[in-house]
Amino acid sequence: MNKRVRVVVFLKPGVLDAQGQAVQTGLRALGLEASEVRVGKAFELTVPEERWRERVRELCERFLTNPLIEDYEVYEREEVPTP
Amino acid sequence: MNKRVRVVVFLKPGVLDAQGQAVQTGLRALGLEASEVRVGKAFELTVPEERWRERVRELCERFLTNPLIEDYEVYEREEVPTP
Amino acid sequence: MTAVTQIPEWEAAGLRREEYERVCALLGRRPNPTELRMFGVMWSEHCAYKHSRPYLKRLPTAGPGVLRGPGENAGVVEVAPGLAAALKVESHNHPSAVDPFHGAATGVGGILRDVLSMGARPVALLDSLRFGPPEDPQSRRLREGVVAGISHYGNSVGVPVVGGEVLYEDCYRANPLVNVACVGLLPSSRVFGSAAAGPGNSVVYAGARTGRDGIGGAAFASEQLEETSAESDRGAVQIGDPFAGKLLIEATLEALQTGAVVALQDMGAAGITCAAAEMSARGRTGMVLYLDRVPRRERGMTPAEVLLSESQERMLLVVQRGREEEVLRAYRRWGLHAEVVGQVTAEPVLRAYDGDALVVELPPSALTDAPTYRVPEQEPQARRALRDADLSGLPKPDPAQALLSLLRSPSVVSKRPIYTQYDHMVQLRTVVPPGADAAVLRLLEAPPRGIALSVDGNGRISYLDPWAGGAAAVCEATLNVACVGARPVAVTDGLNLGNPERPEVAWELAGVVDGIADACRALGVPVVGGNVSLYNESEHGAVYPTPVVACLGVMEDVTRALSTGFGAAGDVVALVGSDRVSLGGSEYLRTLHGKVAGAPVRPDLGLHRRLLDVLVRAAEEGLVRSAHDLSEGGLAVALAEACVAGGIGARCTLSPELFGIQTDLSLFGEGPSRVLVSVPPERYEAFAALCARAGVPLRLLGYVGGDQLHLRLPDAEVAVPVVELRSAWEAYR
Amino acid sequence: MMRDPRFAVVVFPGSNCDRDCLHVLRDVLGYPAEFVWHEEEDLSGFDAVVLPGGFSYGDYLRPGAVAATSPVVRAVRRFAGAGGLVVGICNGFQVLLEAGLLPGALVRNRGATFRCEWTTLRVERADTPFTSLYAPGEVVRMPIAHGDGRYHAPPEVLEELEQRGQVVFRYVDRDGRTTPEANPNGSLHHIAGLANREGNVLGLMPHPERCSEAVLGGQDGRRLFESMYRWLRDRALLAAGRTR
Ligand SMILES: Nc1ncnc2c1ncn2[C@@H]1O[C@H](COP(=O)(O)OP(=O)(O)O)[C@@H](O)[C@H]1O
Ligand SMILES: [Mg+2]
Repeated sequence: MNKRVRVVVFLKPGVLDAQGQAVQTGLRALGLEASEVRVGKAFELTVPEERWRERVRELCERFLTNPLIEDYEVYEREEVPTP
Repeated sequence: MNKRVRVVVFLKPGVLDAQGQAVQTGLRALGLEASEVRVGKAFELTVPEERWRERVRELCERFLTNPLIEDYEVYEREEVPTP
Repeated sequence: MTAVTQIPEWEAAGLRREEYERVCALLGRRPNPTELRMFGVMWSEHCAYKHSRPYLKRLPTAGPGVLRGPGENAGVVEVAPGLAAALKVESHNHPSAVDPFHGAATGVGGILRDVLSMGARPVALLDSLRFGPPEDPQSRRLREGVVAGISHYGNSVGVPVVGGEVLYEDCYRANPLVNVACVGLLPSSRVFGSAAAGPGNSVVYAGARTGRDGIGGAAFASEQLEETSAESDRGAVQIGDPFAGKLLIEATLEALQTGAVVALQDMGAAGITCAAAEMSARGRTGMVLYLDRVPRRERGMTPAEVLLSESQERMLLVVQRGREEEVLRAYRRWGLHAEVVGQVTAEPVLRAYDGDALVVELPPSALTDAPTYRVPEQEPQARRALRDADLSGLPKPDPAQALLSLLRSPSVVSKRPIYTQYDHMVQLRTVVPPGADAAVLRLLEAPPRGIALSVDGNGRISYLDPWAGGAAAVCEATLNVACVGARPVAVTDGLNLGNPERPEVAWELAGVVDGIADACRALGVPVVGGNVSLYNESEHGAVYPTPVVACLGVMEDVTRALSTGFGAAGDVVALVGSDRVSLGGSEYLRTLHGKVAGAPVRPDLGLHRRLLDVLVRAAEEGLVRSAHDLSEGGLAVALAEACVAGGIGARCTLSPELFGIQTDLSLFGEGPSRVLVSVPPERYEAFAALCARAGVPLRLLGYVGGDQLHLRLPDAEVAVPVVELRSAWEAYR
Repeated sequence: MMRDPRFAVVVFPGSNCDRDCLHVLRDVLGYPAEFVWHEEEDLSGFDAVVLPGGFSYGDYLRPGAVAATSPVVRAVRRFAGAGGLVVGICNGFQVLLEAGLLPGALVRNRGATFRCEWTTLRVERADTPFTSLYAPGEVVRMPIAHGDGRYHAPPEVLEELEQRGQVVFRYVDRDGRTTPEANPNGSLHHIAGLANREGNVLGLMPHPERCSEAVLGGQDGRRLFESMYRWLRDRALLAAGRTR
């Protein structure tokens, strides 16, 4: 079996989130109410089920995120049969 | 009270996901095992709690996403006291 | 219960009944559903120019340096011995309305590949944009998305955006205009084309894989409306991949180096269908295509989907038989897909196989020779009334305040916040960056020679008087190029209008084309290519007819490029060119009186030609220090801009003998063929003599100096500090 | 006989300043210089490596992230470890950070948009192999063109950088002051360029190759390449002297 996971990445609190600010400004201009907007990235990917948590952690720390500036969270999606 | 929500956006299936392809290539180069990689966007924002689902839908459809090519999902984070 | 009415198959494919009958007659049979869909797209206005082709015949296309005129993917003109430039403009209006970011980005990708198809390396881009007023948040959002999309693609592929224009009117609210022009360079002796020649040669597919992009955007999607309604929405937006676009440029240029490529074309609108049909029709050959060899991104695509997909970043090439491997290797080295997908045939028939099944069998010319239509042209009564409107007796605002309002008006303000989002320096050619009348690029291949580029158009003038608008676009683009000291050598035009089936739009189309044609003929500048975008309408009506013209000029020595701003205190300030001005269609009338009315000045093309000559000579001989053409906002705005650009003031007098007593007209009136120059005093006599010999009027206005713009008028005096002018002009919204 | 120092200009598929760098090195300055393809693993025979600007592999994840995993960057790491000169310009700087050859990260510009314009910089260190032909504290003009050029590092890293004098270029105004307006992207400590501890690896966001010829509006970038050349020659001369 394989595992489908989702990873959500945001800048760490101390790093200026320029895109979040830009989106906030854009929303305001349209008269839409929202505050403390942050913009991040999301990934969905399939990994072998065996030791999947560990595998995903490695993916995230070696490649998908830059641990110096980003935090991430991992969500399970579902199990998928290996083709 | 205000509501903190997270929105995760991915391209609809079939729409060219250049980022997903690039990430997949990068993972391969590192010898990391992952397949069917998709890259999307994530937002976190605070909206007034009243009718918050509706508000977030409007934000998403008018600004945060292009419904023609993107699908989104909304997650509740928590309630935050209005300052 | 009402009966469900069946949509006829031709209508579902986007054809009229007569067109369907014509297809049947051409084939001697009914087309099968796949073939019908191919006709539906190939005979669309976008691909077939059904309403515009008859008019476009009027444009002068030949000239001394022209190596390729219209008809190929881009025009080609010689710019130095042995060196040629390919140029072309393309619109991406509807895609940008649906998704401003991706719509504009794919517009950039498409025009780059048109230029690449000639064998040229793209070296510059220009963008001509129209939006609703920036006070409207939706319009501003469209603008931001479009600019971000152009920036995303252009910056990433490494082709500098060196110029453009942005203008705002209500009519563009729901239907923005996004025209992008591209210039590429290539050896004159190695101009490629798209004619599929040499039966037995291979047809090679190269680039990104094929997905369902762009399918269903056109009317034919209704064939399977039930299952595919979500799909058809998706088809309206295509997503570009600038990285793949960059690879495609490099790999294609490398493939062309092998000498094994016979012809090439990008797969844009109507995808493989259009490329295969046009290439074989041009070569008077046929092609056989094996669709299962086409690299795909999605499973389960039907032959029709493969044939009609508008996936981006793909090229079709004809390669000498036996040398395929050399070409495939170039693409694969750059990480792209490349496959032999068919052969050129002597028999002029386009055949496509899906496995063993023959799914398409059509003469290519049937696909490319769509019928053309002439709609009776009719000027609307209301338009004439608008043009004849009496503009005397308007209230006269304080001239200093009026000037500041004009500088702040979105169409006049500095576009720096836009062009700094574009990499305009990459490739190390940009000698005069955006911000001047035209950009200047050096030709590293032929120093110290350079080319100058500008794109211009004025929808308001075209709305009031289509002929004047077409001619004015040519005049402004050529004049901008001459203002930096370059000789205009070719233009490419983009025509953006409403629904051509309406007599009023037909009248506009005829007028703007005639205006462009007459101006180009009179100036001796050929039109080497162009683009037509029709049906720019929303429920709020049509856009103003908006011809835009991109002009390419050549200068002998880039170090002699003139600046826009005043340079040195004590220099003489003068106005050279036409004296004729009008408030008709002016920015002043729009901004201060909320009106679009009156009769714009029709250019005196003979005078314009002499003026271009004077400017080029003056630059070559080093007679003038700066030159800036008068456009939106007239003389007052041009003076203010020259002060701001130079960071220095000026003192001028508009004498009643020369300028009359109607100060709103003399300050803010607009008209073609007018240039503000500053001239070192010791050269003024020589410059005046040059103008006199050429029969070009020259009016002395005053002197450069001080820290304010000081204007003495018959009935008033205006004095505005340059810092105040600057802060108004930088009030970008 | 001593040979001229040789420059390698790395070509990632999405590099777009590679040709510009080669033009300056070879056509303007007359140095031996060659392209090196991103799949190359061997940099022997070269004395200096230039990682040029552009979008190395599309940069869809984070600028430079994919490039940092490429064969040529593995080679660059070895090359730098052996004391070779490496300069990363714009995207090249991003690659060096992602590859861990320099500390910190480059994030989205303050303002969130791409910016292409001239900036003024102060040369903080004129005693590096890349800057010996500048005067210490000299204010120079160089263009930038990037969307992700805001330098970020945790406070302790910043402090260490400052203490060790690793900041080589800082965004300043014409008078050499670090005003907020003079900082085009919001970089912490106004950092525009940075060296490693050993001083043989430099990353900078501004483009020296875009200001190496007067006709392009300025020549302040030229001395960066000339400094490298001179430093390499001097080193070679010394080595030759020693072996004689
Ligand atoms: N969308 C744009 N993209 C790039 N450059 C632009 C854009 N709009 C305006 N510019 C630049 O700003 C300057 C002023 O433009 P504009 O006011 O249209 O000049 P003009 O009236 O002389 O044609 C020109 O150098 C032009 O190239
Ligand atoms: Mg101008």
